[in-house]
Amino acid sequence: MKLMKSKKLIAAAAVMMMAMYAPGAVNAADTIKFGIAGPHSGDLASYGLPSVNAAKLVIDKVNAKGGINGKKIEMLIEDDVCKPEIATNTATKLVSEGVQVVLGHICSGATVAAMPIYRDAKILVMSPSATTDPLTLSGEYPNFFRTIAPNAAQSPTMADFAVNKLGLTKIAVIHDKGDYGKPLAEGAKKAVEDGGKGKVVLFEGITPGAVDYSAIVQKIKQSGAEAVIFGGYHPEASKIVSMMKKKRLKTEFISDDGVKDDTFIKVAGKDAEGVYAVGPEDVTSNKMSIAAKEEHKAAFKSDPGAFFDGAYAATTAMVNAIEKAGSTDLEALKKVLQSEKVETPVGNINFDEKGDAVGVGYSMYQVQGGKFVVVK
Amino acid sequence: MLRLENVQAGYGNILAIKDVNLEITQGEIITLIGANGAGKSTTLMSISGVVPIRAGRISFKDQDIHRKEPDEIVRMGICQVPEGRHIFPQLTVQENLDMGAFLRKDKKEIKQDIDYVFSLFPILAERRGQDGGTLSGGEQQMLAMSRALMARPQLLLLDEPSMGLAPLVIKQIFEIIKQINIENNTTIFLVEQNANQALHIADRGYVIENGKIVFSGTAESLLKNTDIQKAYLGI
Amino acid sequence: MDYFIELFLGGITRGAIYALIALGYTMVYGIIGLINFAHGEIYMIGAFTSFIVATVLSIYGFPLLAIVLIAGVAAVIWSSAYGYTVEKIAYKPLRHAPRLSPLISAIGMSVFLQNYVLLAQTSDFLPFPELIPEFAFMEPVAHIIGSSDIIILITTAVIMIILTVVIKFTRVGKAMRATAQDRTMAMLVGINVNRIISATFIIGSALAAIGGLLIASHVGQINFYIGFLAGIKAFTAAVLGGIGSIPGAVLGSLVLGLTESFATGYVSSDYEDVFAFSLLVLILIFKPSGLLGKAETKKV
Amino acid sequence: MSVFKQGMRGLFISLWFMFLTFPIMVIKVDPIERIVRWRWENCLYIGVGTFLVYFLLQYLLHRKLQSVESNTEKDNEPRESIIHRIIANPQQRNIMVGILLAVAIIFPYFSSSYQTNVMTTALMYVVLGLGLNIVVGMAGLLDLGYVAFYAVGAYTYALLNHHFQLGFWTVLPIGGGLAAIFGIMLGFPVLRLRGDYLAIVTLGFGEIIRLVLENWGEFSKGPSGISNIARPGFFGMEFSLDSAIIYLYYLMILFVIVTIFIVNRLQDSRLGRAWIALREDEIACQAMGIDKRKTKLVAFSLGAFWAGIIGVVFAAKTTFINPASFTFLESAIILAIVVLGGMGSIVGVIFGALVLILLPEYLRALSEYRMLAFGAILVAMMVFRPQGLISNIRRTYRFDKTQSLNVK
Repeated sequence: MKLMKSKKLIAAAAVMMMAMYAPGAVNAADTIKFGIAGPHSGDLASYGLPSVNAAKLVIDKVNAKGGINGKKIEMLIEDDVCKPEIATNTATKLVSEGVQVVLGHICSGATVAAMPIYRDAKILVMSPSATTDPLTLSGEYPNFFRTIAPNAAQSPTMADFAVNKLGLTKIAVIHDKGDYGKPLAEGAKKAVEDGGKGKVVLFEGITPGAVDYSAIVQKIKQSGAEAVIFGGYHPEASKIVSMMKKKRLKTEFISDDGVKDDTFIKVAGKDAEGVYAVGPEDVTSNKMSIAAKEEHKAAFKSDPGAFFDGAYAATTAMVNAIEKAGSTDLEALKKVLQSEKVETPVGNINFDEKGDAVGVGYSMYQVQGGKFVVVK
Repeated sequence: MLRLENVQAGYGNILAIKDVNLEITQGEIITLIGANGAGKSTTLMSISGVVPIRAGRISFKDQDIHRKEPDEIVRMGICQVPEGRHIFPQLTVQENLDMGAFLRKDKKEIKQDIDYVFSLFPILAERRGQDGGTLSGGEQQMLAMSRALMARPQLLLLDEPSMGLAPLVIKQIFEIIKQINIENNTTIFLVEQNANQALHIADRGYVIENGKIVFSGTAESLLKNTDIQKAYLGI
Repeated sequence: MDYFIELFLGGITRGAIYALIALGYTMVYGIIGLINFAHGEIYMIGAFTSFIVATVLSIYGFPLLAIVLIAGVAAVIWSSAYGYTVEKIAYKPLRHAPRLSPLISAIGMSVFLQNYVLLAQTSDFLPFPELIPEFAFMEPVAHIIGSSDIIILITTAVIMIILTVVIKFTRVGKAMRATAQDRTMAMLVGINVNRIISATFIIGSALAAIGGLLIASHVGQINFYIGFLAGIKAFTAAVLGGIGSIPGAVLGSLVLGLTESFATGYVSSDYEDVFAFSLLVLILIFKPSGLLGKAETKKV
Repeated sequence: MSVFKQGMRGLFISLWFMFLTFPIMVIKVDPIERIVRWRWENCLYIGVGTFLVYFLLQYLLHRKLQSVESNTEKDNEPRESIIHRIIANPQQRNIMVGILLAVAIIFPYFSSSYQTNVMTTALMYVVLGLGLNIVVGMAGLLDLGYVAFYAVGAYTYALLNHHFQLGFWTVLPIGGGLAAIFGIMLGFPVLRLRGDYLAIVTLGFGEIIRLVLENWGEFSKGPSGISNIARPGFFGMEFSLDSAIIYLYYLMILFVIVTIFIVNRLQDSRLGRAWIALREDEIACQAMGIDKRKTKLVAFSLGAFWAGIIGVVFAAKTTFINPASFTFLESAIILAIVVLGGMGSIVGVIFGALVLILLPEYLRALSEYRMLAFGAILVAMMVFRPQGLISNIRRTYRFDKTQSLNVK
């Protein structure tokens, strides 16, 4: 009985203490804390590490010039392994360390999980890669911006291209069951059906990492599809494309910006020829993009990876906004981001009300001679 | 031939044998008798090198063997038929016998030895293609002994050969033990709960209690000892 | 009918791939009763070694046949070396430990090896050189069955036969079976049990290495993570067939491969794995020791 | 062994590891640019590193052997660890528990909300570990798909909250109950399977649940997951982020205490004894009249119940869930907690959870090396302490003469 009583007391004390608790004031440091979050280890690290490099390049340049308004930028780099439950820890850690703006996260799922934490702390977040629609379109996250267009713009591009440009009517839509690929595929399916001209003859998910995809390729063949629209990342895409070539299928292959990655061509080799992929608008002629690529080569002795341009652009935009606003207050930053254009590797951009970059869209590419070439 | 000096061994935190001293000379049959859990099987397993000893020394033909691996000990000529027979259940009788001769390479002599054990236990010849697991208890005991003989041991360790067998079979097994001892001049170390029967074929005997040797002497003297009669012979 | 045959052949090929990995699981399980979760990683290391060796050789301009042979031998040597070392480090000290300890050790080893390859090499997918060429004479049937499928089927079949002969008739094979059935007794007849366990790991790893080379060449790409899913599937196949039984592992793999292929072809690939695991549950409910597993006779 | 001999052995082992790691550590190829990089320096590092590690291990082994020898000389009683001694003594135990509780209660005031958040996660795994411990540690049923029940709990809350705006406290028992029902549903057909077959079937079941959640989009929103799940409230009170983190922390402390209390009682109950007996010898158990099936089922569903409860907490804590959080690796980690801590031991499970969950978080400083270290530590822990950090102590009843006399 005595034990019970003391336990109750402890519980009561706990609740009381909790009610008294008030978060301590974040001490105003003499640096600007710039968070970078994304997968830096694990199987998706290759999507996250290029952003870290991009941010380093931009921020080192700013710091070399003496920082912003006399304040140096300090980078806080945190790994979320692309997992939602870890991303919340990452976000909490960044927030409790007093981060003022965040570049990231990379994966949509992790970003969605982390956003409420940043939203409640009123911290500006800008992602170079999270494309899931609700992040901007739902209006739930006023502090979220991105330098990549949402899926809502991507799926119709794929569907429209297959049906109207190529004039194909029987479409097989395949996805990787992931939080990135499946919504894209669903969007494409809807777009094909709504268009009225085309017909979805097959809609299925495949298991990423499975030892081979011969069965699904046979099924695509059986369905009589003239084009495959694939929502997912490049490893699966290259496996399917290779298998299709092996089985002598002549079906067109159209995919998303997860496939529009040079690694895809490297891995799929000659099987990649003729594959279509949607990607962020062509920036190869953009002077800043070329310069950024050169900087990367000089600093890291390798070619930049996925989402490098977007991350470079996001960092540039955020740094510019902090400078113009003269503070890291969310409302002030938003105002600058929405009103002033800034020159970045993805174009001369500003952001709309919802947080999407204006002037960033998608174009269709095709692999020709080992390179992605814009399809006019 | 085999000498154990102040041997200690056990499992985990339990010391199963605390202080065992015994000696066997060439050509003898000696028996170790004792109650359940007195440390009889542990003694044999220590000799075979399966249970490492904690203290003391074991020597065979004046060579220390207590740090050797089990297969080296078998190679030196010590072979054990463990308690519960341990037949390989999914190997045939023939294959079980082949395993007994695992370390030997002389194919011709192996063939002879197989014929020899079949002459000792004709029933095994009938069952040679059958899986070991399908044999009856008595047949398994015969197979286990035959398998040990296939290694041509100089010292044969037998752990409770009479366990779970019908009296008639026990009698037969003990006769054959004696026969092996005489025909091949194989030294035999017999561990038994069935003290009466064991002492009748043995030359000498040891009594183990709680991991310590408490009596030793010739089989006759042990049979006459009143304490032992009370405790182990049920007289 | 064509469609059926295509799916059937695809399923058999997939089954053959599983079988090469499943055999390692089943042999190790048979001999020390351990689910060796790191086995998938051994397969991955085999694939990586053959990738590295083959790429180096092709850069130095070796002919294809030489590349295949040297890469294959290198994969076998290094995978076996890893298998051997993993056993010595992570499992041997645990022979007498509680049953779950080696399992956790195996999971730890699996995580370690994955990250080791990730850090020493790369997290990216890498294009695997095409070691199995497209045979000209296969062209008429190429839409149904490819050259690499044929090579996989033939290699697997040959390996099965060799393995069966080795296990059934050789000294090592017999010693393996004896050790699997009764380790103490195996010691008492003079088998060096540690050496036999090492041999089992080496043989299992060598098979996984060959699997790694064939599959990587068939699929055309590798990364450090390929071992995990393949490992789980192969393990499922081994249990399906009755873990510890070598013909069981092969049968289980074929059944699993066919189930997945037909499930994708006639139902939906969305639920491919659901079918695979449901089949496993169903079979085990009716045959609790797997298809060819021997029911354990427990003596009281 | 002489120093020279040891040196030679160390050298040999170093050479072996240099050979072993040669292709992966030394050669790096770029198949596109067709460049080979030979990183010979790595070979050297491996060689020197192995040599040093070898001598360190030899030294530790030597020390261990010495202590064992001196120990056996003194007495044959197994040495009790400090923790065991504390647990055995009720007075010391109460003091210890008191200190721990006090530390736990003031913890959030001395640490950032990130630390509190991580600690909450660790506490969740304590409860998960204790739940799985009922199944694996006490009843001896190897369950590799425990995460399935965790997923059931999480999705129960997420869906009910999303569709019907049901609150955390309402769903908590529903989530637990539903998970328990799933446990029974799975347990019914499979419990007659032997150890490892049971393991793979539970693994398969875990995967099936995850795949269904992934594919049945109409029901679960598929891989996109469910976001904006409400955090737990307190009589209708809403919290800011910081207070919510602290509130959840205290909630978990409370859950841990309740769970420990119940599990402790279970251990000593008829049921608990039946489980342990079942784990040791099934046939003997049946002969003693224990209903094997029912007893196992109860263990399974009780374990599942706890996973379901924590699933609800998980959904409330992250406010976003998707099927990617419920992979096999998660089950493996929970199992590792149970085994690492010491099977069947409550204190052990708590330690195991704290070590395994806090370790990767604090290893963040090592960033990309942390998972490598995690794997290595798992292996090392098992090799050096296979019985777990804190092995289960059997309750012993000592006959104390003076005490029994006093009673009279």
